[in-house]
Amino acid sequence: MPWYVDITARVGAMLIFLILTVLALVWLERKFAGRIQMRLGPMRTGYQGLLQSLADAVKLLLKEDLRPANADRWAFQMAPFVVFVPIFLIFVTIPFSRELVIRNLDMGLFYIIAVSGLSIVGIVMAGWGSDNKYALLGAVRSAAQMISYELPLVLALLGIAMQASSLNLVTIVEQQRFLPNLFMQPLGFTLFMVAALAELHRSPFDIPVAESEVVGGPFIEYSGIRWGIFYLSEYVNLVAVAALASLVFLGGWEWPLLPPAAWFLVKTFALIMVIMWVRATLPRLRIDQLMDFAWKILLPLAFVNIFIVGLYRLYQWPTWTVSLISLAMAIVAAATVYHFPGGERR
Amino acid sequence: MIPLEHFLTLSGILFSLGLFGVLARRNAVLILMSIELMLNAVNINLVAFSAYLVSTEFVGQVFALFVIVVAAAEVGLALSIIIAIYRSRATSNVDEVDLMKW
Amino acid sequence: MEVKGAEGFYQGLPRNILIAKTDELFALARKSSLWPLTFGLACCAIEMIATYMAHHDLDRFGVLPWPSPRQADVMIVAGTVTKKMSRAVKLLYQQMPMPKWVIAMGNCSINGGPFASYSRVIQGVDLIVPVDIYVPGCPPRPEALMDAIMKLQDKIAQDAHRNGKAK
Amino acid sequence: MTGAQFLFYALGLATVMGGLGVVLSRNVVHSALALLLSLIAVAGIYVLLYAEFLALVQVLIYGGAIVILLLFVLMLTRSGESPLVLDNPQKPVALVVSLLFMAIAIVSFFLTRWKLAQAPRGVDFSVLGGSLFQDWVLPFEVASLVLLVALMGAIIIARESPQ
Repeated sequence: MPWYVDITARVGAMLIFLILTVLALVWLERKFAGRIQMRLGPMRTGYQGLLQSLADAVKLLLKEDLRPANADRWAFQMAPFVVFVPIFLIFVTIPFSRELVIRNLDMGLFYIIAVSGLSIVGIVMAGWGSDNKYALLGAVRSAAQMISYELPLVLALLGIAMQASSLNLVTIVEQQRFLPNLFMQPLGFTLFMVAALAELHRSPFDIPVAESEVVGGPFIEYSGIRWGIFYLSEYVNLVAVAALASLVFLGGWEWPLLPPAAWFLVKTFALIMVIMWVRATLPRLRIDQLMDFAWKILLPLAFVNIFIVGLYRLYQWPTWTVSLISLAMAIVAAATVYHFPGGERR
Repeated sequence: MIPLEHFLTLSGILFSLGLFGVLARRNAVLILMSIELMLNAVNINLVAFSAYLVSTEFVGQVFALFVIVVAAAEVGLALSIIIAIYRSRATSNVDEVDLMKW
Repeated sequence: MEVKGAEGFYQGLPRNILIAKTDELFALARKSSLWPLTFGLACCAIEMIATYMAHHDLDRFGVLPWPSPRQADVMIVAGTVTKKMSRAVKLLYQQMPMPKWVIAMGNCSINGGPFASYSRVIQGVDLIVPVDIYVPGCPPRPEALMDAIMKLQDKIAQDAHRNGKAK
Repeated sequence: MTGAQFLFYALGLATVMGGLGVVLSRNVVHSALALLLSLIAVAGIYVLLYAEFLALVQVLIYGGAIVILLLFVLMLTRSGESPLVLDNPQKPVALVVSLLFMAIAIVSFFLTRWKLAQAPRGVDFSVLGGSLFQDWVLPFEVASLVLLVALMGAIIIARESPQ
């Protein structure tokens, strides 16, 4: 098989998988949030509303594609793709099992961190190009939030990389055969999940797209298929973050009984359900609370996490001490946040 | 194999583009961007040398890394200075901020 | 769906073979995913909100309120449209992408209702935007709004069917 | 033309187009986006030079951070409504100077006799890391100090009301 056929087949298979997963996730989220709020969720479109997201997708494809008269043609029309492509590129190196991967990169973890940062530019392009004050406000909020929360996210992953002495995701997973990193670094996992929620613009950090403040944020002026691409990339990003977390913290496919890829998907979807649960439960933060939380709580904790892992690596401490210290730190941090919530509005 | 000179030519073009930007632009942020272009041109050179030239070490890559670090620090500082100037002068045009020149 | 310049294309084809069926298929998708614009003008809005809420749950029909007109399909005019507000309502309607529909909810938006003689109140929202479904009541009960949405779904399906057949 | 060569010329074209966009565009935000294009293409060129780690650093630092900062400041300062404000009267001189420089540089690149190695080669990422933390540890620490000082300086300079 020539290499270009191989690559096209792999990328195409991944794209189709992602689109189907996103359709399923949209339905799942609406049903799940509905059940939590004691409603039923979609019922009429297909059995239990199973075709609901398909109907939404077809409708969006057929909608009129509007461009505001004063919008910047170039930035406005390119933005959805600038957002989607980096997020899709993450999946190039996410292994579903040892063999089931488009291309296993030696620096996979670093690659994911580097590439995922690019999509911020697309959001800023959308916000600025729309020529709409709410869109611009949302984009600036989004950029500030994503830059701030990228630091704890990257530092939490750094702890994993230090422990595994590798950036290769397959190696990292194989080292967790007996003890997933979740039990090794509960603090790192907590930091990662909280920062990931912010990166995903998910509640309680959905300030950039807050309907009641900025009316949908950077995407406000988009209609039809371009808006659909934004929506798609938000969900693909959700899948990417959950997949990454399940690889580096939950041990990916390395559990017995089920086939490897099935374990991976089970863990990923469990994490996605947790994220949806958080969304259906918590109210939104204020923007100053958001920044305070990133810089004053998450970032120092991330440094503490790295420090603990460094001590473990340097002095060869037994594993359980690290777990205990990490867990204690996570609990102390949670208690601190609980007792001293964000400052007063200035 | 791509000859080394082609990489160097690319970096030369990029550097002169940056030079042109620095000399011809007025907006401070645009000048900063042009400086970034020049730094990148230098980085291409360093990395190309480390890949192509005879040496047991790969100092070029390490240096490029340091250049990127310095560029990041420079952008942060310069942008804060631009914001401070904009606050007091309501402009980011470098030709209007020439009080210290005479 | 109104597509300018498409008539010639349609005319050259025998009726009912492909276009009509795809139109009906598209209508099926459209009617299953009616996203209304989130806004309320007066007391009818309270009933509308109650309809979105857990007990009645418009999400069952695939109806999901959306804050930006660019992503909305349906405009539910719930309440009194004053002259001052009419410009905003009209602008919002114009900002919505085709295809779009309007539901006039409550007596005020049908013909001015109790304010029919007031000069500062629009005597029916159909004077400024084309209305597809009227829901009488002051305010209508949530069941009435749900009925209106189902009527609108029927209308979308019938329109697609009719467009395929007769011209 | 091999794949690598094709890739090199495509990336080189993207780099130069991006650079032209930066210096010629009449809209400052377009300039910033063109800068991003140029920098990402440079990252691709690093990959062709067997410097994958550097390419990723380039994407992370420039794409994720520096361009965003530039866009931020462009939006905060709202400058450059008309192209007259953007360009200097010394534009022709600048054109001559930069063309002259380009000519000299390219001619000297082709005239110099380089001590070429057998084949272009890269360095393993772990070797690079080891060297960075052993041979270059002092510059590395100084660089981190520079970053810290720059960070504090930026905060102090840009702060609204020093109290």
